[in-house]
Amino acid sequence: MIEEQKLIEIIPSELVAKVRDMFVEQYRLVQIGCTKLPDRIEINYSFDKNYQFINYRLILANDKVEVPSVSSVYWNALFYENEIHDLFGLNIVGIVLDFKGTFYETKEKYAFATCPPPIEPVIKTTPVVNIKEKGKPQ
Amino acid sequence: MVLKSLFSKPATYMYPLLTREPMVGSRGSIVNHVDQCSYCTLCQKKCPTDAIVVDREKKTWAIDSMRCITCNACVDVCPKSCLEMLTTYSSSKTAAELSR
Amino acid sequence: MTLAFLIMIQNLVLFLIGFPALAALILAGVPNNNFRNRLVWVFGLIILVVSVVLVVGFGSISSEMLSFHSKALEKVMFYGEWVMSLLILVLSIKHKKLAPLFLVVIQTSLLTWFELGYGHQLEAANNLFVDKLSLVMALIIGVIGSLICIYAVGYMKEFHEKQHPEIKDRRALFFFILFFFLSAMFGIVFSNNLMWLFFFWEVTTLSSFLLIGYKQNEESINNAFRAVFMNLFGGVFFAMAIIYLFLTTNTIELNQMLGLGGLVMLPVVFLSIAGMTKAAQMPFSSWLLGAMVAPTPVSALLHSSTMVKAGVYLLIRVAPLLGGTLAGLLVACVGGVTFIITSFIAISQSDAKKVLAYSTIANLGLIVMCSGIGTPAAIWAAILLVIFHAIAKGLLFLSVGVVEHKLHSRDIESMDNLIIKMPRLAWMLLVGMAGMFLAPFGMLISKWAVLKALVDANPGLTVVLIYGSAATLFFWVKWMGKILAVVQPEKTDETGISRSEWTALYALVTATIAVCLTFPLISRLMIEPFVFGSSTATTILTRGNSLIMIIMMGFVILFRFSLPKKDEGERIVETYLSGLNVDQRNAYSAPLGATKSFISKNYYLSKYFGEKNLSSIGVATSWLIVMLLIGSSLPWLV
Amino acid sequence: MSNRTIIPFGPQHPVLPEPIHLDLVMEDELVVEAIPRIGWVHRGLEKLVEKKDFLEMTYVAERICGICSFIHGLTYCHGIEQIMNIEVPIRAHFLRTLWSELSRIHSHLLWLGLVADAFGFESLFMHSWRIREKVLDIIEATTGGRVIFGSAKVGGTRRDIDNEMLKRIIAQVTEIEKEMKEISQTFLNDYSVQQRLKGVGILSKADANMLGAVGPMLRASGINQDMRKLNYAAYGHIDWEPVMAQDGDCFARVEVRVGELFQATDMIRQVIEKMPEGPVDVKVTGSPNGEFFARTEQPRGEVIYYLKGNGSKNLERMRVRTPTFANIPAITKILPGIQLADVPMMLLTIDPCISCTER
Amino acid sequence: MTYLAKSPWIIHYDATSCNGCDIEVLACLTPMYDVERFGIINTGNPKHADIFLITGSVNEQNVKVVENIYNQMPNPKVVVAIGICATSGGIFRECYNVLGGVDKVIPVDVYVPGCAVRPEAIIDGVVKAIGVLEEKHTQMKKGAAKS
Amino acid sequence: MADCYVINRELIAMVSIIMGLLYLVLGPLFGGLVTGLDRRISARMQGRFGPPILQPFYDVLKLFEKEQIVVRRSQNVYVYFYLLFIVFTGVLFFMGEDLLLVIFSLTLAAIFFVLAGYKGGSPFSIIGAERELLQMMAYEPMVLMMAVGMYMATKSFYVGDIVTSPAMPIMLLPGIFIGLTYVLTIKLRKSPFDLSTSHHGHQELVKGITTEYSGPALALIEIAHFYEVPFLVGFVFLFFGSHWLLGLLVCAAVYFLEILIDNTFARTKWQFMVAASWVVAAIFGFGNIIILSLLG
Repeated sequence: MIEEQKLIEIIPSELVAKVRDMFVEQYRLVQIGCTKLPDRIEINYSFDKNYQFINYRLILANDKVEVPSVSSVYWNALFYENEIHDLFGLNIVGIVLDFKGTFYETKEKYAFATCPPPIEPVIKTTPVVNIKEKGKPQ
Repeated sequence: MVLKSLFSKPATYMYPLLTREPMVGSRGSIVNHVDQCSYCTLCQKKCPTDAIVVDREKKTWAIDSMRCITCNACVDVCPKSCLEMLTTYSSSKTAAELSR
Repeated sequence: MTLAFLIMIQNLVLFLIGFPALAALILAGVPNNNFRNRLVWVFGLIILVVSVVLVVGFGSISSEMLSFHSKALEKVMFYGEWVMSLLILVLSIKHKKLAPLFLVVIQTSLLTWFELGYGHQLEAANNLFVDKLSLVMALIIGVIGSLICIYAVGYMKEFHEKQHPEIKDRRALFFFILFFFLSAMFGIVFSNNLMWLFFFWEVTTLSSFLLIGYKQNEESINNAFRAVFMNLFGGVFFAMAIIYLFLTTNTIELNQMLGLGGLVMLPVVFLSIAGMTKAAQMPFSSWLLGAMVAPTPVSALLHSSTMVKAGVYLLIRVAPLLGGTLAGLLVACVGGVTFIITSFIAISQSDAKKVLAYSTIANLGLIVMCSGIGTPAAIWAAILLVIFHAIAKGLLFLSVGVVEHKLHSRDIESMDNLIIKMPRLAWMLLVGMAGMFLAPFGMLISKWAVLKALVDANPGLTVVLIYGSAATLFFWVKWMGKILAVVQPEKTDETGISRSEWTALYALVTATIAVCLTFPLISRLMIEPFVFGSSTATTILTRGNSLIMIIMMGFVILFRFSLPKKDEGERIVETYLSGLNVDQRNAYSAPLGATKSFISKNYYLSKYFGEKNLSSIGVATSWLIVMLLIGSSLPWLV
Repeated sequence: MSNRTIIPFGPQHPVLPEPIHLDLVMEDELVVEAIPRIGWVHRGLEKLVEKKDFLEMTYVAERICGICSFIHGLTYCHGIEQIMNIEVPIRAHFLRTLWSELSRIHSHLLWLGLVADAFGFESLFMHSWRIREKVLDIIEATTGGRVIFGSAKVGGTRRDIDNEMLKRIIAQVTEIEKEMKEISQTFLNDYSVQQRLKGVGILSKADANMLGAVGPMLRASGINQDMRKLNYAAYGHIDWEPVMAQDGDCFARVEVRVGELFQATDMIRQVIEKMPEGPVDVKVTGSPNGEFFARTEQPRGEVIYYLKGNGSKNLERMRVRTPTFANIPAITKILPGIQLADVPMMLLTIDPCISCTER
Repeated sequence: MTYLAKSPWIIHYDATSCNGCDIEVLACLTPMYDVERFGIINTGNPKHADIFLITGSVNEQNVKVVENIYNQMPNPKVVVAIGICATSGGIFRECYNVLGGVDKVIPVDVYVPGCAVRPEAIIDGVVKAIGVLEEKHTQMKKGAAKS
Repeated sequence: MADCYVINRELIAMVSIIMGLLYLVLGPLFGGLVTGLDRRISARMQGRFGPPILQPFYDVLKLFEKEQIVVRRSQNVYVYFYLLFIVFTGVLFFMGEDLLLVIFSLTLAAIFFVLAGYKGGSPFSIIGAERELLQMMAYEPMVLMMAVGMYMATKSFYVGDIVTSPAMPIMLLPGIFIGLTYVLTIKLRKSPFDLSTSHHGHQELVKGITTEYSGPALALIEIAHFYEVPFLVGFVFLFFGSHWLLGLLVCAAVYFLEILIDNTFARTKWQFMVAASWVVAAIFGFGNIIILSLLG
């Protein structure tokens, strides 16, 4: 029952060509998603055609690497790319409509640029209790 | 359809003149039957919104109704089964009532 | 009527015709701008006073024939016509315009043949006459005309010195033509001899031609030739009318022709066509739009308040003969088509002068329609329209002229915030617009009268008025709204408007309101006796209704003074902008991190009321009607 | 001189239940340009994986959106189950399908109401929502919540439905179906409704595919794609075919959703008839290690969860791409050229769920 | 008793909420609950509204919007925080982009808990809000009388 | 005979003044009640219970209790004059004055309302104002045709004469009656033609023209709407001349029809509205006039 999911790793220089091939083959761009890992950054370009799921994984060594935009091929990619720029602080060049960091006006810039901290129990803050409902509700 | 509605009884349930019997299993608010409670703090740990404060020493258990998202996590986890999900929802408060 | 009385009238009439011409010659001879300007003030005021004196002093007369004769004057006219034709001929050749050339040749040869062949028999018993309609027209020409001349002093100074330094300063010529034109206008309304009338008619054509081309750039020259072509077209019909009239009935007098009744249908139809060209009715309307390239006083004086009124004046004159005939119905149809089509087109225009021009054509159409109907009630309505329209439209043109100089644009869309930028001018524009269509003001009273006249005479034609008025409402109100809407704070700056301009504007504002308040009086003293032959209270607007209108007028005037001047305890908040306001009142935070101001433009609905489609429909329809009109008169030829 | 009006449309605007902004550039009322702006609902909840363990994240997933709450939870659980190779009891699969379809009905009725409101048909809005309340009653009776179900769980479901209740549901669904027929008549046959919907906002088949549209938006443009065909939950056990329309205009999108209402009632009947007995959950031990793109069909279309774990309690990455996010490019492309009056309706025909979109 | 109590008009804004509470607010207007019985109208325009129903945990971008709407409402006005997110930030309290609770931005008069809030609870909340509204009206009148 | 005539005239004058005064007092009460009934019936049609019948009055009274906020200080003056002219129109109508005058006065009032929209200066109120103008453009022809038709049927433009005429104008003016009922939907701001400002909140223009008006000013707008109802219904009544019982019945029926239409149609776009009302006016209104003029 588990669907088959193809995963292909690629490097930045082949990205646009690969994506263009998918476009020519009339694949639908399902999503572009980014993952920050301690040692690298992955960007997933997912495509679908007749329930065939193909994922290209672009691997970046760090967030300084320039990523070419695929929005000139898939117009809708611009939304994903702007999002990635705003959350991960990646340098994506050539987005057809570049929001220049105003896609999400977050309190914290590039919130996802930091990698998850080493696993440890989450310290919970002490809640401020306004109403004390002891036992039963009033 | 419109005319039919005009001449038939409206679908309105006349709350607050009438109150509907809450559905069985409806998630309304959490109550702790404190007498059975062992103050194990498991519910405090499991609460995703930190709404529950348990003090082992002082033997107090409190829930902030303005934080509880009625997810039922505490009820599920309670080893003593003293937590109960009531079907009645917790009431709203004015700012004055809250600060009191 | 005593003889002395008659002589006095005759002298005043001759003064009004002669004095402006004399003034024109003097002005042309003064090289100094300042001195000339002062003279314009003086001459303008003289004309104004004399015309008022004539009307106030002799308003009680019903109709007087003036058997003024002057061989010398007739010679002047004969040669004058030749000179004018020659001038047009030369200019046409110079600018390689074949069509006007062709027409001027036809017209001149026709007339020369006629005058040379029958010249000795062309004796009119009464060359001039005065009646209530002439007096009303004279008052319009005298008051509005002189005010516009005074306005032109300040306007043309600004025009040449600040706005258009590239255009050659030919103000001496400008004022010469302007005053000469006034002379001709007086001539038109007082002439009984059709030859004289025709001469003055041609003078106005020439004046208009020269003034449209005043800027002497390609556009204005082209438009000038288009105007002269169409007016000459009318002129040819005018000439044919006179010739036919003389050949068949041996008369060249207006009053005699009118007395002949239905026997002279062909000249009446031809005169109507001439009137329609001058009044820029639909197949011939394009020249008036082109005329808007001229400086604003020209647009105001020639192309809205007076010269085009000469066209409808002629139609009103022949209206009793048109009434109830097929030809009359067709004339009414031309007016109707013009009214409705141009009202629609005005919706799609954002150039203020073009809107005014279209509205002018539309209202002239309404007058033409009334003349075509020709019942007393309709004629009454037509004269009311002439009066109210002349004043309000003059005011509007003059205000727009000043606004254009201050804003460097006459696009309606650039008039945002005008109410705080130039409050006095904005109020003048508002009064003018209200005067054009709003309830207690003049034009609405007239339209009301038109509607009532139509219902009785020909209910079918009401449909034109009804739909056209709806469109009228739309384009005026949206313009009013534009002026009133305040989207951002701005400074008031109303400096740099000359005294002459303010004088004319204030006078016209006063006049607009005054005629509305006194119209029952005007109607009873001047129009009803002319139309109905006696001063009986009309059934159209009863006294009660007039009273109500005046009450409404009071409310509206009250409005101007009820605007709060100081804080009355309201809290001022920002405009609702979907919660996106940033600090200034009209700014919001837009996508891409920008801060933008919202922009509100009016609707133009150009897809539906576009100029191109509608005017071609209008021109085609009206050509068809004009053809039918000519055809309908042909049986008389046989 | 151009007569272009520029107005800010949203975020606070009565026709928009949720904050989204469109910078509309118009000539008269014709939209010539529309630039979207979002970000008012961005909370950054994907980042919560660092603070909450993978089981707690179910609560977060369910609260990504209050309308498709259950399917969010389901998709999340589905993804985790795939990574951890958990065999979910078959009854749980059937229950998940049942709740999915109930939430589809409630969502579509809600949407039909809103779109009716957007084209100014207030009574239709009222009637749609009146019927929706009956669906909510079923949902509340079975899950304890009206909109946040809270019944998804890694390894199964948190609640079971007893068979007597299931029978009652069938009866209730039949009744609801009857009432839905009435309103769907109005949606599909009323002259004034058709006038507003037909030919407005046409999205061609090619555009729909290349702009990455999903769900009813895609199906209304004549592309047969429905993630339920991936046979997650119990969709492999029942007979159904995706609802399609060809025209790609607003009317087609209404048609598809109305069709799906009846498809859903049909599915509910099948599910209840075929519902096997057995437990509804399994115990989950260990932590997820691996990655998976979980795809399911929400009322609004395909949702995709990318989950990546490294063997600890907390996931390394959770990424949610919701159907509305995928549909925004399409709507941006078709907005220019329509009338201002159609803007709210157009926006609604993608059934926007901004809180999903921005997470 | 003032007429404010008989015709409280509401405006609703979704400030970073999950939709759950929003649709329940809308549901209040629909046949089942029909708050128009109490004269309540959802105006959607701050300038007409008396009661501001606000849902969601309020993110950075929303601060200005919420303030704008609040400022554009005529006095007396009441703010009702609907749902746990609006009262305390709820499950999203720890997210990097939310402020957690409406009272961080504008003064809240009534807190209505629930996730999602039940329509009955919203009606209760609005009834409470009407009480506050009348109180504020008397204060406003006093203030006006003084000055 | 002459005496009798004089008395008659005095009587008529007195009656008309009394009618005018009655309208001043009862007009808004009637309008408010009708609006309240309207809201209740609409709610029932939507399967809801609905607000109390007196709700419109509560709303207005509440608005007077609110603070006055404005964008521009001068904006409320337009509302005052809108109300003033609406009342003026109504008084003219009930005093039996000239129907055309009534229509012109109504137009003037409506224009003040439109200008109020422009003066509000927010994008939504300005678009609302433009749409209101489109609405006026749509209904104006038909309303004028009604006056023309009335004149052709009763030989008088005076409301007073029309309601006392023994003839039933509707016998001669069935087309105009249909047309008027059609445009009444626009004038009463009912769906499908509630383009410029809707009674219901959920519209793309927020609240259209009234977006920037609040508190007491909004209350005045509401009162003006109340004042509008009696004479709009009165237009319908005119078709029955002196047959007042039948007239009242038909008025009620027409108003009910309007509510029904309100609840069974989607809001149209302005293109359709203008085109449809012009075509209806041309076919039913103008057609009727032409037929009458051919017959007469």
